Amino acid sequence: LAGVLAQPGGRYQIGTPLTEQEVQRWNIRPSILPDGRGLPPGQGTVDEGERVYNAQCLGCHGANGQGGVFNRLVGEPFPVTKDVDSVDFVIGNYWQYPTTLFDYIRRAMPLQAPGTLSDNEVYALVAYLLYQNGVIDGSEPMNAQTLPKVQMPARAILELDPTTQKRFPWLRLP
Amino acid sequence: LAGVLAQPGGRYQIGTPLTEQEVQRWNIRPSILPDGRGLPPGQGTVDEGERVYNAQCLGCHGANGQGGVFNRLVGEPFPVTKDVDSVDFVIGNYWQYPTTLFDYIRRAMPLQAPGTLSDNEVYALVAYLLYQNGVIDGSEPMNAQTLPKVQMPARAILELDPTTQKRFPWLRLP
Amino acid sequence: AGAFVKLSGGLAQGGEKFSEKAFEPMRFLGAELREYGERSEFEKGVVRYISPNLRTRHSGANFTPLDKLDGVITPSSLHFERHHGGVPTIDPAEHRLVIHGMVERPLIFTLADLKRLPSVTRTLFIECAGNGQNGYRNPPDMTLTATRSRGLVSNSSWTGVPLAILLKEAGVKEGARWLIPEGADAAAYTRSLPLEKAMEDVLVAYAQNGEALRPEQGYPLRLVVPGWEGSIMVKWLRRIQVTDMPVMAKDETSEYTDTMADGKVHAFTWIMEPQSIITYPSGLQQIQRGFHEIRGLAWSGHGRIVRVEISLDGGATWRRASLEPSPDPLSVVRFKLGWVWDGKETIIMSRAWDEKGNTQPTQEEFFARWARNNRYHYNAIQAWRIGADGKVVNGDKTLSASLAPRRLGAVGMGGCGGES
Amino acid sequence: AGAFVKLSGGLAQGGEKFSEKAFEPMRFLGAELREYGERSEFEKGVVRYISPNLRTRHSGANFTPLDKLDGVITPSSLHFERHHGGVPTIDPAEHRLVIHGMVERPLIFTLADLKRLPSVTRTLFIECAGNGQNGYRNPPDMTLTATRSRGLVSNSSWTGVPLAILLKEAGVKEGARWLIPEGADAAAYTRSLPLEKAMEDVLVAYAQNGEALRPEQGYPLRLVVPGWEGSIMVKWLRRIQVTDMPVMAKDETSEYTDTMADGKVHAFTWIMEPQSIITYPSGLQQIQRGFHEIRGLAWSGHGRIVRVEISLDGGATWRRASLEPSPDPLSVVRFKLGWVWDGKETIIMSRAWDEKGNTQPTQEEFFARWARNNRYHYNAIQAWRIGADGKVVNGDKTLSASLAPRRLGAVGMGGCGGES
Ligand code: HEC
Ligand code: HEC
Ligand SMILES: [Ca+2]
Ligand SMILES: [Ca+2]
Ligand SMILES: [Ca+2]
Ligand SMILES: [Ca+2]
Ligand SMILES: [Ca+2]
Ligand SMILES: [Ca+2]
Ligand SMILES: [Co+2]
Ligand SMILES: [Co+2]
Repeated sequence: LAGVLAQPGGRYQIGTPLTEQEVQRWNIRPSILPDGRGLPPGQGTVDEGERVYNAQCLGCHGANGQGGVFNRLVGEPFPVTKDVDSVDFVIGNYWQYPTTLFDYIRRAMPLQAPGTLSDNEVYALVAYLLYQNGVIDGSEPMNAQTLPKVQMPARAILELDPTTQKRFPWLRLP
Repeated sequence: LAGVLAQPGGRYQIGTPLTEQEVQRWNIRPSILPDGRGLPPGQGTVDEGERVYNAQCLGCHGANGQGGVFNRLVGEPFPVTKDVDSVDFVIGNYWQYPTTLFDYIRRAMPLQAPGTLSDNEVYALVAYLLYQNGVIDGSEPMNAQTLPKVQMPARAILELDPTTQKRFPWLRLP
Repeated sequence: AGAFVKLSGGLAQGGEKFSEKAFEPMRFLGAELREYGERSEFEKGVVRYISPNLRTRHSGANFTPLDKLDGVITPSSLHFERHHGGVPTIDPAEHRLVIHGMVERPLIFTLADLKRLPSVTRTLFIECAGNGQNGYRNPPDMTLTATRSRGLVSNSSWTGVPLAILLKEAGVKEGARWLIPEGADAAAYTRSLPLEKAMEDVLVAYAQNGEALRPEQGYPLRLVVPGWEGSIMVKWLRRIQVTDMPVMAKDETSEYTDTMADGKVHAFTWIMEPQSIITYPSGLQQIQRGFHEIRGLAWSGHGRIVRVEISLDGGATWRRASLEPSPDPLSVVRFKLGWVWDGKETIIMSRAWDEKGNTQPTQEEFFARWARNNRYHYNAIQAWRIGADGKVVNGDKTLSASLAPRRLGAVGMGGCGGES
Repeated sequence: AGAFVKLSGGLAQGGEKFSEKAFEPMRFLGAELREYGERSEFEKGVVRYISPNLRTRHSGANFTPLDKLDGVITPSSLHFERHHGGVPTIDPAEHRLVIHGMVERPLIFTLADLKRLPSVTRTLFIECAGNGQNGYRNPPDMTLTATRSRGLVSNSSWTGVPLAILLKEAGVKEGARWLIPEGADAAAYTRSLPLEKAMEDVLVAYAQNGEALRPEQGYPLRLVVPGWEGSIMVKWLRRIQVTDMPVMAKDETSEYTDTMADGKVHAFTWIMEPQSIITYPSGLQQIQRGFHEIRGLAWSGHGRIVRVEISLDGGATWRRASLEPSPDPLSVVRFKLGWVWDGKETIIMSRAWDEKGNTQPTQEEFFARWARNNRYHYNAIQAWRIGADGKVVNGDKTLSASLAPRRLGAVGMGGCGGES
């Protein structure tokens, strides 16, 4: 843009380099990719999840995730059809990637105190919510190995928007 | 603009006609043209003007119009040269049309109570200020006949902006 | 809602052509010079619409009052809002933007750093993917206004640094395809954005309509992604991770995905389809016989609006509206058509065409493709019915029960249409 | 004034690249949805400049803070003000516009009437004829900022009805040449405007940047006269008299007339000549070595700005800046030039060229034509000097005593330059 006047190296030399450690310090709520990259050490079970849920989530999302002041998190049926009201789009019938649950709960919940759950608590909540939705049988604890392998029923009906596909032919949904 | 859809008569038929009497009621501070059109009946003398000035104007414009909190109204020399500070541009050396004085004082002065002067008071103030500036000798009262005939010294140096003249070749200053 | 707004009323009460009150302002000195101006006290009713049905104002949306505005710039105080954890208060001296992940050198930028770099100013619409959600009600909502029909759109002049420049400074590594921008709000809102789009025209914006971004619009930094759904334009931008894979965040999977009539769910429906809305005369306004300029707004994420058509007979025939010159292909454009109302019941509609040949569907066409429980990207033609009494109401048809829902989407408790 | 503003500062105090404070906003819910937004508390210092020398704030001017804004739209709260009897408070329901004089039928319009008629939206600058008045100081004012140098200009998107339409409704009589518009303020401000210009492109505007006019800008109605001096664009418009003669009002005779070097006084200097001002880096800012985008604003009442040149060596050589696309030929345009500052003292300047071939004079060229006690239409090139310490100050030369004044114009007690 500034052609002739740019700095040595063809760059503007603006912005300060960070060490990998500084990046980690900045990245307080890391993103979890669908293949599990970003998942922390630790783990949690359905039972542990139930205790955390009842203490920290039930007030807003209702007993057993059936909905309260805010969204219900648990429900049937699958697949969603055009007759299912969108308030009944929940983890079991609509969420397509198990990693999204960990990513979202850790970054954004509980609403009024985000960032306060331990990694173990988040794993436990994910286990509990997947179990309540009938997605897992709860026999294994949730951790960086087990979580990405969970098959979400709603993945089967997810497709890329055709206009987007035309614009980005290389694009594939994970 | 709305071509085919315009109303009968080629107009939009929006806006309400006023009678000439209604126009007069609306026109509470009529404009005075340089040829005197718009001047009301009535008249005033230098002495009357001095009394009104001292009562209503002196506080802001100073004794004898020499300036105070606000603009001076009276002064020398004529013609203004590039060495005359613009704060010394006053009625005597800079105002080019006598009618402007009546128009402006009636519509805008005194600053905090515009529109409260009677027509006679405005004529008197105009007489007083022109006299103070050495433009008239004060022998005649100011009225709709005498005022437009006053020759302002600064009219001699007023010209039309050349760019404007090019844009509007028909334009002549009154 | 419910009260009709007399917009084209004529003279003062009691048949007088004017009243003594009109002279009042001339009698006294007015207000002094001020450092920062405010609008007239008589305009205080022009506000963003906040639905009384909201469960919280910490996560939700409000609507730009399209039916009370003119021209095409949205005053920043009236730009629609959408957020998931409230509007954070950010000290710009403490705020930073970090670019990391698949880059040669992770970089941290202060605001001052960003403002030294080459800048771009563009007039661009931002539209929530949930705009139009009130169109899902069947039978149609007879209290609908232009604001509630399409007010999740706003149009501003944005200034910022091209994201491409920052990525080049950091040096994107081979194999990188995606960016994951993150906000500094409570929800640490994230999305996925193809690197390719970022290299084309995405801005890291720090100014809106000449001044610093408004807090609701991401102060001090936000993404502006021209033509794409608003929810991807991450606000309070603090971090961009360069990756080889999208994150599939909550708000691009469980929200902002479209349910289709064939039972599928569409992800990444980024480009906003053509829209138009007649703002005058529109729902709950009241007009009189005689000349009116019909006015409205049109826009498309695919590119410039080249034609807007208006029907004055419920869609049987269409005529071309005139378009104000548009400052940018991806700006909202104002359309206009002169018209004399003869006092008979009339159904008016508009439809926009963009330079790629896209136009708006009818309701039936829309629901033939999208499921009736979809929440996003509704862009069907909106009709207004002018009654013989001059009152204007929603003119959309009631659809057959099998096609459209009785109560869905925004009207229920989910979604971002701003009414739940 | 006096303090230098560090605009290109790098990292946090104490050498840390970021502080824990940057994480604070993410820990708590932010502000709720609001009906009407406000700017960030951290932006409260961005205000119009009001000179401490003003004798009254009921008649005077303040300045748009050009050196703190981006893009080309002036936020309405920061549009420069100029009035002669304060800003009146007008109830729009009581306000009327009357057209009378040499017309077939005198007409009275309500606001609702005007809004039914065909509308036009244009992005146009408004500049006070007194803009630049601080350039009359000799030796140059070393505390000058871009704001105080050229901040009596603002740029908005105006919507209104073409005055030509109203005149045609009233039916102008043979022999009419002039219009005398009048304001509903205490001063009942009037001017003379040729009918010919009115028939071309003058607007009776009711909206500014999308919403109703701001009170300072004439709420609810003002004239917008594209490209002409701001003082002719009568605000709070209540009456237009059609005549065969100009009124020669106080503000087109005793004020807003130009004193020339040849001893003459020029009346009706309506068209604004080309202007440009570098806003970054500019007076009282503080920069660091390395890359900067030099930015500024340019405009001309004669038509589109086609070229802006920047000198980095005190006027010896000039290079072409790039121009942002402009929404309208008579809009302010943003210019930009990338530049690496090597830490040596540097004098930078800009000059604009319009489509008619007009450009800006040097100070010497200006004072060869205009008298040194003139108060209006100063558009000489403004220079900024960047010291080796990165501090930026007025770079104008001291002129010989015979050419330019020591203390004149706005600096004295008369005129509308906003400093007296
Ligand atoms: C104070 C209220 C509140 C509490 C407590 C709360 N949530 Fe939420 N939750 C919300 C709101 C509001 C949303 C919608 C957020 C948005 O998208 O704007 C939400 C959304 C969610 C969602 C996404 C639902 C969907 O399908 O869109 C999940 C999952 C969730 N919460 C899990 C939890 C968990 C787990 C906890 C406890 C650790 C929790 N929430 C505590 C209010 C709360
Ligand atoms: C409260 C203060 C105040 C009072 C009282 C006052 N004036 Fe003024 N006058 C002003 C101000 C301020 C201006 C400048 C107005 C402007 O153009 O903004 C002014 C301007 C003028 C001017 C124009 C001067 C020029 O050359 O620009 C004249 C003539 C004038 N006044 C006459 C009068 C007369 C006659 C009276 C009494 C009937 C009067 N004034 C009372 C404050 C006052
Ligand atoms: Ca599409
Ligand atoms: Ca000229
Ligand atoms: Ca949901
Ligand atoms: Ca939601
Ligand atoms: Ca004067
Ligand atoms: Ca003055
Ligand atoms: Co949305
Ligand atoms: Co001026």
